[in-house]
Amino acid sequence: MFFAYDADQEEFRASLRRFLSDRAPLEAVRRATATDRGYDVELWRQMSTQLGLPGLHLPEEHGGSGTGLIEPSIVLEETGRALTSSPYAAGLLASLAVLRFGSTQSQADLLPGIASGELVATLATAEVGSPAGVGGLETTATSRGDSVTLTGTKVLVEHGHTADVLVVSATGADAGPTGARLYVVSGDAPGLSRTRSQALDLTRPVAQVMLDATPAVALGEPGDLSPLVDLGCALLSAEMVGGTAACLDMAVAYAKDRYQFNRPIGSFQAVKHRCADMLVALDGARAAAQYAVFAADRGSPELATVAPLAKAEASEAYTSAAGSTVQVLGGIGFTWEHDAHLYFRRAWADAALLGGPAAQRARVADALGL
Amino acid sequence: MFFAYDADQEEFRASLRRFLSDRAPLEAVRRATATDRGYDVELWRQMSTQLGLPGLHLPEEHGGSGTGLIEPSIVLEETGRALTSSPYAAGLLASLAVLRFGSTQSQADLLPGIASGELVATLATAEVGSPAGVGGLETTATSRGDSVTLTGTKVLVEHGHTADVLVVSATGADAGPTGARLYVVSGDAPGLSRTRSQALDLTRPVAQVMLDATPAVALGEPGDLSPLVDLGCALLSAEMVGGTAACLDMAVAYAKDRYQFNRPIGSFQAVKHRCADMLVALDGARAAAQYAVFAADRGSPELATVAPLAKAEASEAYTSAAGSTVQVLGGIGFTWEHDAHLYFRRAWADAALLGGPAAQRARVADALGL
Amino acid sequence: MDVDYPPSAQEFRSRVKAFLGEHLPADWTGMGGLPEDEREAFRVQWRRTLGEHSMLAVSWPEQYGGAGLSLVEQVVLAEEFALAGAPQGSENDSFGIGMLGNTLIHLGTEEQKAHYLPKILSGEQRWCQGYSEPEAGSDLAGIRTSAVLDGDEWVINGQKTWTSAGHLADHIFLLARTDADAPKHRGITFLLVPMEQPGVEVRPIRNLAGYSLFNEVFFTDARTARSEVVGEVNDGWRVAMALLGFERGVTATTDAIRFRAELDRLFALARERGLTSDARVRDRLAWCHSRVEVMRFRGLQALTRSLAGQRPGPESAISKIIWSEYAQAYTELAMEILGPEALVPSGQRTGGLLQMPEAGTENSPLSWVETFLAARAGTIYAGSSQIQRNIIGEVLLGLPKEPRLDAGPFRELAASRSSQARG
Amino acid sequence: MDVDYPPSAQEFRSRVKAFLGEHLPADWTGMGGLPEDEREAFRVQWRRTLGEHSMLAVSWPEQYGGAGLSLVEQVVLAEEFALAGAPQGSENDSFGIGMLGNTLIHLGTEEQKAHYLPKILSGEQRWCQGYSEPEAGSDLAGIRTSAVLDGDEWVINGQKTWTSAGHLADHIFLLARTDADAPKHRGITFLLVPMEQPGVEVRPIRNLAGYSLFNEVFFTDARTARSEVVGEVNDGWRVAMALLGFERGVTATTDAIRFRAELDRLFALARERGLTSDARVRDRLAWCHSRVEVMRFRGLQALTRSLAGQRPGPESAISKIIWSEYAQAYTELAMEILGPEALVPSGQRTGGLLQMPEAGTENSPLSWVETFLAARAGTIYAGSSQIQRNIIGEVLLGLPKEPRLDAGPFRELAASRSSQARG
Repeated sequence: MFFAYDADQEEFRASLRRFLSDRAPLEAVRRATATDRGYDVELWRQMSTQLGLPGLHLPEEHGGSGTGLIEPSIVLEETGRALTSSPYAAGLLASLAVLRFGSTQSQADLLPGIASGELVATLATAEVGSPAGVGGLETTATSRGDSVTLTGTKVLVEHGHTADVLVVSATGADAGPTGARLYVVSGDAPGLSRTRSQALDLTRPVAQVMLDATPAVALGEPGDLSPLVDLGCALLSAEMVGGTAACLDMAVAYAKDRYQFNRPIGSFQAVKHRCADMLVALDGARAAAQYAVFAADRGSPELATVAPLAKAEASEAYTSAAGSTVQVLGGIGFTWEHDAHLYFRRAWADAALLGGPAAQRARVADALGL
Repeated sequence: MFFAYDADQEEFRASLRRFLSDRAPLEAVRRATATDRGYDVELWRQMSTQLGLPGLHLPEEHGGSGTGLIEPSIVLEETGRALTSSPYAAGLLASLAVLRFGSTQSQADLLPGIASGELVATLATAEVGSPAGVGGLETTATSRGDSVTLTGTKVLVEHGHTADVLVVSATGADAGPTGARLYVVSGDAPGLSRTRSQALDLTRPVAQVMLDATPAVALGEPGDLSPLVDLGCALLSAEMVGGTAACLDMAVAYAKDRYQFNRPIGSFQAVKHRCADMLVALDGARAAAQYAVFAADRGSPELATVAPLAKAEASEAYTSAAGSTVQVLGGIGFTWEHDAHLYFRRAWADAALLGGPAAQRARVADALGL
Repeated sequence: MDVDYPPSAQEFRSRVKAFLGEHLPADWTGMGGLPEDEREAFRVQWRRTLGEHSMLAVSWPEQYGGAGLSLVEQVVLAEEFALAGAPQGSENDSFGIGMLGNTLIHLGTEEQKAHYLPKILSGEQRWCQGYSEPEAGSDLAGIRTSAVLDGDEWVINGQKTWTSAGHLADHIFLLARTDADAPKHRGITFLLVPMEQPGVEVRPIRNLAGYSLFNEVFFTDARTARSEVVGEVNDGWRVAMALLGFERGVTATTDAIRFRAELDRLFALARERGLTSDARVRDRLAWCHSRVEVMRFRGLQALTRSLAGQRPGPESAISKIIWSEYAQAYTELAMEILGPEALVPSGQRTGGLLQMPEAGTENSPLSWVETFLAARAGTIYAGSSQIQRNIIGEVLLGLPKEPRLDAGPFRELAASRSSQARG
Repeated sequence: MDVDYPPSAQEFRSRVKAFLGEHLPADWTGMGGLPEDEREAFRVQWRRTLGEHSMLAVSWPEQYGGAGLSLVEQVVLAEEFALAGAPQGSENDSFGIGMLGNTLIHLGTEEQKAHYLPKILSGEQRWCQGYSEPEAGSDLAGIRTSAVLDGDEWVINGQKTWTSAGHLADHIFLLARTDADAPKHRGITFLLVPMEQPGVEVRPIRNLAGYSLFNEVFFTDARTARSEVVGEVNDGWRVAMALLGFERGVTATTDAIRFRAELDRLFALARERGLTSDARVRDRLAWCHSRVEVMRFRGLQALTRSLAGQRPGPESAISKIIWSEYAQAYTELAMEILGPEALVPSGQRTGGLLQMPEAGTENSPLSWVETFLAARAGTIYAGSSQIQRNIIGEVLLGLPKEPRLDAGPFRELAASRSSQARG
């Protein structure tokens, strides 16, 4: 293997893009996110059963396809491009936590359901004072005999108001040397209250989840949770690359079609070069995100520098492209009806998730020993 | 008075600009700076006797014209525009130090000669570890009875290799609470060795000045020297604004004249908008520099925030404009023969003098109590 | 340094301060400090107070019911109102009093002045502006809305867009094409049109933050009297350009005041989040301060020029670039300071921002997110940044124009565009 | 992650490493580590060594005396040479071997191949390139240097500029206008011209750092044989474009290697100055690291595409923008780190930089100042950033071109330009 997607992966990407553009165009996304649940259950059923997406990366023994992480990154790039609202990303990250930290028992309990799409899982780690949610936590686990309860508040939990199962980080006496450990909480557990949040990003439902002595089960042994953040950054970068590409497509199409002064506006260098800058940034971010995902897929130690780097590059490419797209579109890009602002909101939301570009570069500098 | 130059000042500016463009075009500047002395003595004589520049701001009792600081800032803007090599700025700053910190005796000793242009004075404050040269000094003054000697090394001393008199900052037992005090050293004092430096900026001669138990006279009482830095920043900003304007003029003239693809390159938005950005930055920097000079002229306490702010704005406008000018000019702008690089060098040199834009903004933040 | 305003202006300033102290509510912090459901009532009441104290049409001569203030007095008044966060009138007044009123005073007939000025001042008529069209944005002279004489009436067909306060207005001044055989700038007429007639329909446009502050206005055989032309028929482009100049200069110094208030809010936000010691944030905050100071200095320069009798000109393109790009930069910094807080932002909805929040608005994450979203419009409306850079390059620097493809009769341009679009 | 090169390539890499270890001097740090007066002698000796070990014309087939290396082997060799800071030949070899040699192999006649390739390889002929002219920079197809047939010879008149290594060359391949009545791209011919004749004069151009690395070349009735045309007469534009593609792909991964070495130097500088704990500097250093990593990742992607048989195309415009703008950014950061030290920079003069210092160069302030000055050229030469963005916009994104004013016969364009210039 060298540094490219193989033909099967490219074909998978193309068919997924067709599927999403047929089945979940942006007007459908708007309708789905406006429901209480925030996604289209029938679409999710098709993504699960027809396309087998949630189980792609899961071991075959648990009902998955055993692909590794590259195919999921393609799913994220395409759902990022289409702004698809579905619990795919939430389940992917939760299942990666289960794969990495879960006991054999919890893997057997959770993964088949996730793989089939029947069990909607999500990662509930972020807190107001801890964006990455793997250190400095206030949510606390208390053991009494064999039973564990959690108390605390989690924010920005993707699909947290509807998920069947939540993988929650918490501190406490049993959290081990890093001060954080993962627990599994059922969506119908007592003491669990969850509310969908009014979010900047309109197309990704997130919830606040409050746990009040809520029963939980330790996912496995304690361990350093920071690799989860790196995985999250790498995969989020892929999603952002998809969104950046969608912005550029939108701006370019408009610049070809829109005439002012009896010329298509894309023939003016002010517009043309702005689009060119979007492609330059996209191309770099895409290379970085792809490399980060490949590194994650191989479990390479490079991930610790490459994931934050990719997240910073993708964040700056996406926020800049989304802003440029609004600018190229002019007035129409400033309306609610046009889809540009959905990307603009997603770009800024994604950039802040798990820490913004400056925070990511600080992690890079740390990892380089600067 | 409101916030503008008056008609006399505008006329003064215009006549000075004519004088410099007739008498000291850039080919003459190149010739002058290539001499050992680094400036045209005859030009300096004319600037002194014919135009009376060095004494403009000095009190009439010392042979000056008592104009305040606005006229000197106009001189700097115009000499910055023309890259005139002369000891004007050096003498201006030295004389401001004498005016502010000097005893009646030292003022009477030094100012008439500076006003007439016969005494070339300069400020020798900067050291390798202390760019502003008013604190953290290594140059030390030692008193023995009535006599004082200085030992240390000063750098970036404008016209330091030829100046008749140097105003030197030093620390020592008599330096007072701020740890720095000004002394006057004669150009022919024993233990003084000075060498013109090979500098990035080709059109402003600077020297390294080494003092080895060199006799000196205290300029006056000890005091906080930092207002000198603010004055320097305000006046340097005016000079940089002049250079920025010269860059823009050069780029615009070329963009009108140079044809590619059967069109003047200035008709392409890529070039036109780059020139527009230069003007936007210039216009802001000019307003800031002008305000800083007006504040300095009035002795306003605003100077402490406005001077570093103006220095930062002017530095970024100038370095950016000089870079853009090289870019607009293309290959020709990258040659030794074209004057663009003289401005490019000056821009980066000025930006670093007394601390770069980030250092200036740090001073602004301090002054704002952030 | 305190830049010196003339003593008479400073004396006037004291009077304005006294007026505001007397008439604003005791706990006044700005419109943003009022509960949302009290704002409209306050506006109505406040406009009445202003009218009673000759502080409404401050730029109009007294003979037309204005305050007859000198330029510097207008500026001082605007500054003090901005500092106090007090509105200078209703949302329609900037169009009725500021734009149309001054245009009529300079270019209107005596009949037009006598008829319209009192109605504008009393609030009986509420005006809006009909310039932009879907196909005429940056290329404003490409408007297609037509006006054809039918006896003693103009018959108007077409569509205007981005009409702010259009839903609150009952009259519109607009540009219509009256000679399609002329080159594009030469066949346009400036018309006054009543909106309460069957041929005029107003539809709100919802902006990206979810608020309806702008409108589309559709004309279907709408009518206005033949005499409702300002300036000459087919000379409307010149009238529209002249209009742009009438209010400029007065607001030269208020931008900096309003951005200063915003920056104080941002400093407070950064302090609350403990980020002022972060060297990156600190550097960016000092940079923001520098930009606002540059606006202040440039404002003082512009005002000085205006007081010396110079008309404001194309250098306003520089101001537009500076403030609109700064507005994006400082709100992006706010987003960085908020970090994940911006994703689920707490606080009250602002009710919709044209540019920045009203004075007195709470310093909440949601107020910042809405300011951040609103800031995207500044580089688009009233001449996009691209257009401003063209003006700076061509008018201020004298750089050559691009090859033009839009000379010749407008009718042919419109036809060629249609065939290109098909092709 | 170690991206996997094919095992055969890794085996070849070991051989190259072994070769370099064996033949480079024991204390080798790069050309920059040699005393200046020893560099030329080393270059000559090293080129001979390369020739003896078939490591010179690595891209040529063996039948022409080349090494016949596969693409991946060429890449591995270039990478190892870059890592070691060892040159791959003389300054003229990039023109003779890389550009002209490959062009002849693909497009030359059998006679041309038989005549020129051995002489290029042996070093008997040293080539340079004659493309740009004073009036034809970004608009390369606007060249005015003419070639007119006189019996069996072309007679050449005109001026070329920015000819690098021209003072070291004895032959030049150039573009000349051979049909002024054709549109500008269609009347150009690619000619091979000996320089040691009375009609050719080479004058050095001194760059802004004071070094002469480029030349002007003047042609006054210079002559070359009728047969010295590569490709067809009047088809030289296509030949020139084809030439651009022959060496691309091989250097896809070496840019990142060289910028990495520079960045290591910058990290060391920042550490020496105690600035790595300054949050602003730290952020910028991490940003630089990200840019260099992006170059590495993109290089691996480009190489992967090349190995899959895809020809490098217009996406190289993206690479050009990235590295040339990065080169300015990281050297500006170096200036910030140096602060006042940059004003009177200590250290040895480099001898002149085309882009960045040779490996082994001392980490001195002067080396940084000279790198900083040199970095201004990257966004100008070989297609300015403006031209690259046009390519990206028009070719990669399919955006429409600007209205063209340069169609029609070249003769008329040249005449119209002259009358405009007078007007």
